[in-house]
Amino acid sequence: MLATIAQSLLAEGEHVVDSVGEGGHEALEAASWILQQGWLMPLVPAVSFFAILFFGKRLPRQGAEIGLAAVGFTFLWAVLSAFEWIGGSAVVERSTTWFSNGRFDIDVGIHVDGLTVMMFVVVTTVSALVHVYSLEYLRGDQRFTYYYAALSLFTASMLNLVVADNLLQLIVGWELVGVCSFMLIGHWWEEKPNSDAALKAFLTTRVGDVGLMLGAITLFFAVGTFNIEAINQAALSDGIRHGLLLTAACLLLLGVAGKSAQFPLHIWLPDAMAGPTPVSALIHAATMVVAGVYLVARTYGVFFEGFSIDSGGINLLALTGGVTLFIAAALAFVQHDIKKVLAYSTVSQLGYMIAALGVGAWTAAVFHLFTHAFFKALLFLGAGSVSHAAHHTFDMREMGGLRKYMPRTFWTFIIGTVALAGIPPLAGFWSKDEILLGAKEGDFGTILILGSIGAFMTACYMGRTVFLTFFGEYRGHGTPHESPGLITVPLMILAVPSLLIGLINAPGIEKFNDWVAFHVPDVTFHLEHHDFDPGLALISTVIAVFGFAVATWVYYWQKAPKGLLERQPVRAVHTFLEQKYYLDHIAVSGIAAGTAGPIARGTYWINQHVIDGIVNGVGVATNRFLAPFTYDVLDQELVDGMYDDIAGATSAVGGLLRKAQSGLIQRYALVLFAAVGAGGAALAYLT
Amino acid sequence: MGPQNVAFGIIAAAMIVGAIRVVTTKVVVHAALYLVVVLAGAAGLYVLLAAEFVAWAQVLIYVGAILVLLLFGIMLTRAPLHPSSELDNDQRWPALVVSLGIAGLLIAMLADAFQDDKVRITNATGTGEIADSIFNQFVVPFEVVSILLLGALVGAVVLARRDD
Amino acid sequence: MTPTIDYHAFAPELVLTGTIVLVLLVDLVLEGRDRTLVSRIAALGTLGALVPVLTLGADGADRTMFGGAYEVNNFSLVLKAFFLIAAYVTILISVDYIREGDYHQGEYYFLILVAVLGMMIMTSARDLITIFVALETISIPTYMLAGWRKHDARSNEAAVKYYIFGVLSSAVMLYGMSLLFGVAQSTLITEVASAVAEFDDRAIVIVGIAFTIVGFAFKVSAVPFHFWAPDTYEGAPTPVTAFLSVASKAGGFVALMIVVYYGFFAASDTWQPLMWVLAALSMTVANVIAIQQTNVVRMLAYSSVSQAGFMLVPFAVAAESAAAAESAFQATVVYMLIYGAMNLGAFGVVMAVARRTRSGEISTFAGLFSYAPGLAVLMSVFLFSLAGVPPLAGWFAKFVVFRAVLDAGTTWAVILGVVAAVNSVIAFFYYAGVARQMWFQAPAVEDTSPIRIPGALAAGVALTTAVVLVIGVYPEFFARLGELTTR
Amino acid sequence: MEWFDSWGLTLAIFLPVAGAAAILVVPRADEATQKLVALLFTGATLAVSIGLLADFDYDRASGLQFEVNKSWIDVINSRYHIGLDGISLPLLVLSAVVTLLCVVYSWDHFPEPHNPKAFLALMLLLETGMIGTFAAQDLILFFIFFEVVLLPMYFMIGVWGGPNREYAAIKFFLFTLFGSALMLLSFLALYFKSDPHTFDIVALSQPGVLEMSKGVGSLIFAGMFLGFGIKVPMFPFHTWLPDAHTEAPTVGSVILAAVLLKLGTYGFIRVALPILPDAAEDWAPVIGTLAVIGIIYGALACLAQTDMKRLIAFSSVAHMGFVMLGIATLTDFGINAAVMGMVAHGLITGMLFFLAGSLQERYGTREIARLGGLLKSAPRLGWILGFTAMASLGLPGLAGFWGEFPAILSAYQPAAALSEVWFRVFMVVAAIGTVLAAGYLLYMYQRVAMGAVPAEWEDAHIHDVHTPEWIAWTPLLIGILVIGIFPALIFEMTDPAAQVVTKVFGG
Amino acid sequence: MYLNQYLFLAAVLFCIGVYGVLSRRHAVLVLMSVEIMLNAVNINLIAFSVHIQEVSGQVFALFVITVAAAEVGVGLAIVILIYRNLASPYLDQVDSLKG
Repeated sequence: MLATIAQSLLAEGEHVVDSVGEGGHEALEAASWILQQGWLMPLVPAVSFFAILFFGKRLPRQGAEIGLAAVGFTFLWAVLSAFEWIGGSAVVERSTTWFSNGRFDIDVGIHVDGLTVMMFVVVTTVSALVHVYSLEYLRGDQRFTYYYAALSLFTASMLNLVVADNLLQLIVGWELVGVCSFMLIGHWWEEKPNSDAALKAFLTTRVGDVGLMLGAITLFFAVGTFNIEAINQAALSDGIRHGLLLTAACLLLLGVAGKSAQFPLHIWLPDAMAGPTPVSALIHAATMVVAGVYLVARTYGVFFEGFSIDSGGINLLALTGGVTLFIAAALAFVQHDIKKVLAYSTVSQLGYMIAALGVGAWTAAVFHLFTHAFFKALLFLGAGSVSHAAHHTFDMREMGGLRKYMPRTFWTFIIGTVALAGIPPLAGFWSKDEILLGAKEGDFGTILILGSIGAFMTACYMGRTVFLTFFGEYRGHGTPHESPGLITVPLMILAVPSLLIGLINAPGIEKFNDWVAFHVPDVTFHLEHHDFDPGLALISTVIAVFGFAVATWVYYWQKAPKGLLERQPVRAVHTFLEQKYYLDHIAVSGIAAGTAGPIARGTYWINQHVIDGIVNGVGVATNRFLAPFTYDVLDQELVDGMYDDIAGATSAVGGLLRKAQSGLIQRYALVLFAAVGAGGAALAYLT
Repeated sequence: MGPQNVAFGIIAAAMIVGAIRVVTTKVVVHAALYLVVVLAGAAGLYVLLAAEFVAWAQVLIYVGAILVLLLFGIMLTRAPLHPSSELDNDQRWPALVVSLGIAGLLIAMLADAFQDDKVRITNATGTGEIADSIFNQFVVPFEVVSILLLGALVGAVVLARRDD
Repeated sequence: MTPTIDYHAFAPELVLTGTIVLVLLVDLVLEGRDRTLVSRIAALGTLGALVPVLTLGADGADRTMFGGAYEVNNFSLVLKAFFLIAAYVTILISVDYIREGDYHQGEYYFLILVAVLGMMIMTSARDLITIFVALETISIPTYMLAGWRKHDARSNEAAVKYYIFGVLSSAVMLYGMSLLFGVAQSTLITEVASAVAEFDDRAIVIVGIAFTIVGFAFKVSAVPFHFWAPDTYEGAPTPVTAFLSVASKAGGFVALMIVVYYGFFAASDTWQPLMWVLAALSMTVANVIAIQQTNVVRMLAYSSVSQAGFMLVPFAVAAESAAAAESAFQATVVYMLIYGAMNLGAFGVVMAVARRTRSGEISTFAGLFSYAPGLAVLMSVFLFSLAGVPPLAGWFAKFVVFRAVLDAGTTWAVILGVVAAVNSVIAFFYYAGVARQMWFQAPAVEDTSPIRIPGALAAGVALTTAVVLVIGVYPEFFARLGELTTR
Repeated sequence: MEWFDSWGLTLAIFLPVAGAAAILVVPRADEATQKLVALLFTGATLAVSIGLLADFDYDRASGLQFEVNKSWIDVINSRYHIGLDGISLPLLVLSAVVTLLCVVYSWDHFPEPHNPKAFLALMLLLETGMIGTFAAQDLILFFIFFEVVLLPMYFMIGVWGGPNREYAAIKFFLFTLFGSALMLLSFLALYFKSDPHTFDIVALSQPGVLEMSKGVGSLIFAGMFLGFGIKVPMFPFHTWLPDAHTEAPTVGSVILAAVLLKLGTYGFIRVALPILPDAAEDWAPVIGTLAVIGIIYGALACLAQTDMKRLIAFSSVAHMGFVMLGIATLTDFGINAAVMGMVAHGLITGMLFFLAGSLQERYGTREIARLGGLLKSAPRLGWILGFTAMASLGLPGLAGFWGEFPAILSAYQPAAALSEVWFRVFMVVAAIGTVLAAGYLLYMYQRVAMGAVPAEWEDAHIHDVHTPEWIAWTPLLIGILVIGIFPALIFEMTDPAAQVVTKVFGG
Repeated sequence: MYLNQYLFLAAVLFCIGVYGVLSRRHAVLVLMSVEIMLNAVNINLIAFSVHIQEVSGQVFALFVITVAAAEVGVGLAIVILIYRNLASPYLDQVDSLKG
């Protein structure tokens, strides 16, 4: 399929984005019919969701067929859209009034341009493969039907998110994917950790959503509409005060950090691995978590102007990305759970994307998003395959040597690893290289350095993962076996783009730039595109290879008992020192292991205890202290108590006054005459 | 100081002493006798004021009827004929304070209002005049009072008689 | 000068007097036999007296007699009708109680009718002597009625307390009236009115007014002249209590309205603060004590003190403007009409329930809803109406009071309004206390078969229920009557 | 349909009370007939309401339709003036729907001590009060209907409620009564300050009818603020609500949450703002402050709850905070959000109380700590609870979002006379409240629905959703979803009317 | 003669009556005290009546006397009832109703 796209692109030559019509509707002539029906993309899986929910259980495959059909349709439509787009369709802007509220008409609509089409392809491809993969992976699951329903709902929501032409509609999709994530992370909710993880994911992202909501509101009032294109136009043509723009950008960034697991809101993503693995591949690697990146890319005008990206140096966006990519990479080192390695890796890669956007490398970020989706999905599904084989464990200490038992999984996993590590000519290389290039050209030294270190670490921890999983002796129970076709075929399909897709932006071809570009009509704004820099490419390749080599030395050649190195890097150094033959390499690896280990550990400790601790602490404090305080002390004692006290006091006064009703007639008379005398005197002589 | 004033002084003194004895005596029957002094004194005052009809009415109704009733009451409740210290309750002092207070209020107010106004007694109020007034202007209350008296009579009989 | 007597104007009183005599005679004739006939005659008499009231109302002209000492106008007609109907309902709810207790039926109705005659006269009295006589005609028969259960020490106690308090109050009132007579040089209310406006020395006018008002404050049981009311209400026979709390109290209010609006109006600096204090004290003190009560009649007694406070509120704000005076006047009238219906109804139900429980304790109402749902609903209707919860008539009573308050619109008026508002909430607490027993608790009596209610009692309760419900939804009728009284 | 135009609304108001009367005639033992009569009359009322909905001219949603203006209490110039505009119509339909569903839900599980006759009669009486309040265009009429709901609810809580029902019932009543007493004083003050004296809401809303100083206006507003604020309930007058909800029988809670609380907020929109715009501007910051305090406070209190119903009750405090925030902005946007919030809260919280009631019925407890594994024992019930919880936490695509988000949105730019800074602070606080909302709802959901089935219930048979429940719940669930997807269904009605309300604030 | 001679006397008598009412336990003594108060009122009425030459004051006094007679009759009947049931004429023993 991608090959066909490649063919068409070679035939078409240069692609030019048509200018966008003003109101959307007028522009329809130039836009392709297929693209104009972009609204079908979220709608079909949405219908499928309800169909599965209500009729799924009665069908022979318990509703999976409906999901497959729907996602198959969207996939085909995405491919057709890609053809049409590459074939030169204009941007599609269609909208209709959703509702009128106050002075404003709130629209619902679609905006289909290169970015949208790219997201279509990413989402539907991964989703389709996950649908297929899950047939086997979740076979016999007690909530099989609900699982497929949730997948459909997720696909619908995600496609709605990417097709939305306005922020409000985007928020709808954004929240819905969050719910799907919640449902799917907690799919096996019988275990409390799973539901805890689901809650954590939802609540953490929800914290970010506050930012998104407030940011959207700020932009809404600044521009008078939720329409993203209008917002970009206003942002780029000085239509919004810079202060306001900065505020909005920071607020949106909060949302982005929540969804795309950026430091310090990244903590939910590793826990989210509690969900079924295909879900992790789809939601927590390829699609949902990139929603934040997508949002930044989509509303880039706001961020570009808000953070003054063109002025270089450093900015909050780039810094967030840089810090995240580094920290997450370090964290990936010390995981035993293969999915957690991949999860941290995802966080790290998302950091790359955000950093790329922060340095103005829009295309690089989007391109990385694109390539990453394929190879990371591949890796997750591979991990799932491994676990499927190795008695449902994800602990790498119980794996090893699987290369022999499951070759197809092994080879596809290797492709994913290499692609992630950024070794040419696989997909990851091209996109990561562009990011580093962008950082260099944009004069963001910090990001360049962090990115390079990250590249080293990426290669290194992925090497570790591969060696621990596939090499050495099998350390688990039973006899592993290769997964069936429903699992391996999707792996193999994903391996293809992981291998090749990067080439579409390779020097000499460079089509991705044309297909997917940040373009705002009626605004003179141009993001510089940097030409391929062979020197930088070479350096980054070397770094990656070096990282891989270190991993090889540490994890492949060493004969230390399993897991020892993880616990005692110093003894590992000692072990290696005995191997004089590899002295120099060992020295290097020792330093690497010796520094990376403590650093990683330290970071992890900080992560678990400080950041996670703060987040959990806020939760716990709210739950254990603030909430009971509010309820027990403020509400029950103070507020409610006050009312009860008033009632009590009234009653007590009544009791006292009641004593005056003594039953003694002459006491009554005394009061009568006293009142007469006092009253008469008061009236006569005081008034 | 005319004879009228002398008469007033004597009557007033008798009345006040009588009234004080009524409210302080330790023998119930004595109280009734002192009350006669007060009531008769009042009749005397009416005569002084040339309101003869009222004076007669006072003597007839009060001394003749009400006092008799009260004496019946004393007898029927078997009031002791010897001094008893149980006739007063425990709120004499507050009662004194309240009554003195009211007295002070009233006297201050009256002194203010009428200062040295004199009573001009031109001629005795004739019975006819009173009858005219009653049967012209006050015929309604008169009729009603008659029914009221009937009611009081019937009711008092029902209450006071033994049913068994 | 021979007085010309307008017999049409006196027709209601004449019919009533005739009935009084007839009752006495029939009672004598029926010696030793069943005397329920007497109650029929008394009831018919009150209805018969209503006829000339209606014809007079249709005629519409004000009739003033005896040099202004006696006046038949819309105000007096509306209230005459009210007293007659209240008496009728009282007789209805009395019939079986009095018969079953063998409480000297003939004399009982006779005294009730005499008291009603006093009330009728009161509505037309425009002269201190007539007012005094009318007031005593209301009081003296009721002193005796309070003690009508002769062998019950509590009933005796009720009578003696009521009596002594009544006599003392009338003594104070008389002293005040004597001063006013000295100032006005006449017993006519109109003369008093001009005198209090013009007389130079204020102190005597003030004391005269204050002392006079005390007499009526006793009658309406306003705090601090209310002490007799709870004890008397609790001890007296229940139908008498109903009569005292409605008709007799209304008689006091009528007198108060006459002296205040026709007589003392110009001296508002005297009576307005007095009324303010009386109103505020009555509402508040009675309410907070009522919360503590365990006996339903006693609770209703305090409630009626508190209700009297509400009726006094309009007085306290009446003199701010002509419009406010009109609102205030109407408010008291309308409140009285509605209060009469709901209070009589409440006592009617209490009596019906007591036929089973033989007790006035609130706790004996427990679970009433489960075995006598009709009575429970009716009792709730009356109680919540007393609390002023729409759409039961009580809301409109409260409403007109608030209207008077805001029509005056002064700060003091608004403060009193807020006091009244707060009190209406407190009041709910004890009304709901009874409702709580009836609805939320398990039955306290062992016999939970449905309660059979005698026809007359049922008729009385039905009549009052109808008023409470209809006026609650369509208050226009009473509002119009109220409006009529100021024309 | 000329006949329907003039009689339809009156019919909707009084059909239920006629039904109540009809039930009273039915012998006590004949429960089937009683239920049938109740169903018939609530059904007829709903049919009339839907007729109103269909006959409503949406192009003139800003003005009153189905208007009736007949003489009532002439002496005080109060008239039987009823009518519907875009703000009252959805609330009226909501009331009719919820009551019918409550009748259906009660079909074969009346709470102890049973007695369907009284229960249904009270429910119908409630309906008249609710519908009447939404239709009334005269202050006195409004007051009457506003109060009519008190007694039935008092008895519902007191007779059919939980162990602490007496306290809860009287507390509910005293609070509301206190508020409404002061409210009545305010209404009267308006009457006397207007020229000519009138209680007509429409007339009073015209500029120049009321002549008074700012201070007096503010004082009058204060009275109404108490009356409506207690009903809403706003912090710090909310303490009656958790008790009332906790003790009330299920349908009592449902009606209380779904409709009764709206009477207060509706009062603000219908009465307080249009009649006293100047005072509203003075009070708006206070209302806004209390609203956001309510949002946070309610949410925190929720987190501390161990009782499911109490939790939902406190969530009402938080949710009504959003509604009040919308109102406090004095903008058309805010009013729209408020009405939407009312409808959404009515559907969602009503649904939550249904669920809590059903759980209690099945488990005999509402202790969250004792529950668990609902998704396992009764999966459909569990999913419905999840759906409703999601709706309640303001998930886009479901009704709750459209009450919450626009309310936050509207606080960004309040009416011209209000402080932007303050309201932006409110906005941020309210937005934080949405996180807390997600927190307590999901925390509750996790403990109730997820996890393994506790040992206590392992052998217990937990019946999944049964037929009356399906019938009663489906319309609510569909409503939540449909309004979530097509918010225009509500906004279309409310928007023109909201613009009328806020015109004076320069909206 | 000064008008105030009479009025002062009446005031003093009235207050003596008040004192008696408040301090005497015996019911009949209380009734007597009340009579003193009523007499004080009557003195007022007559004095004013003569002073301003308006006969209605005297009529008023006559009514007061008549009504007082009725009151005393009723009062004694009640006192006898009390005495019959409680065997005591003392008012402070009549206190079973209170609170």
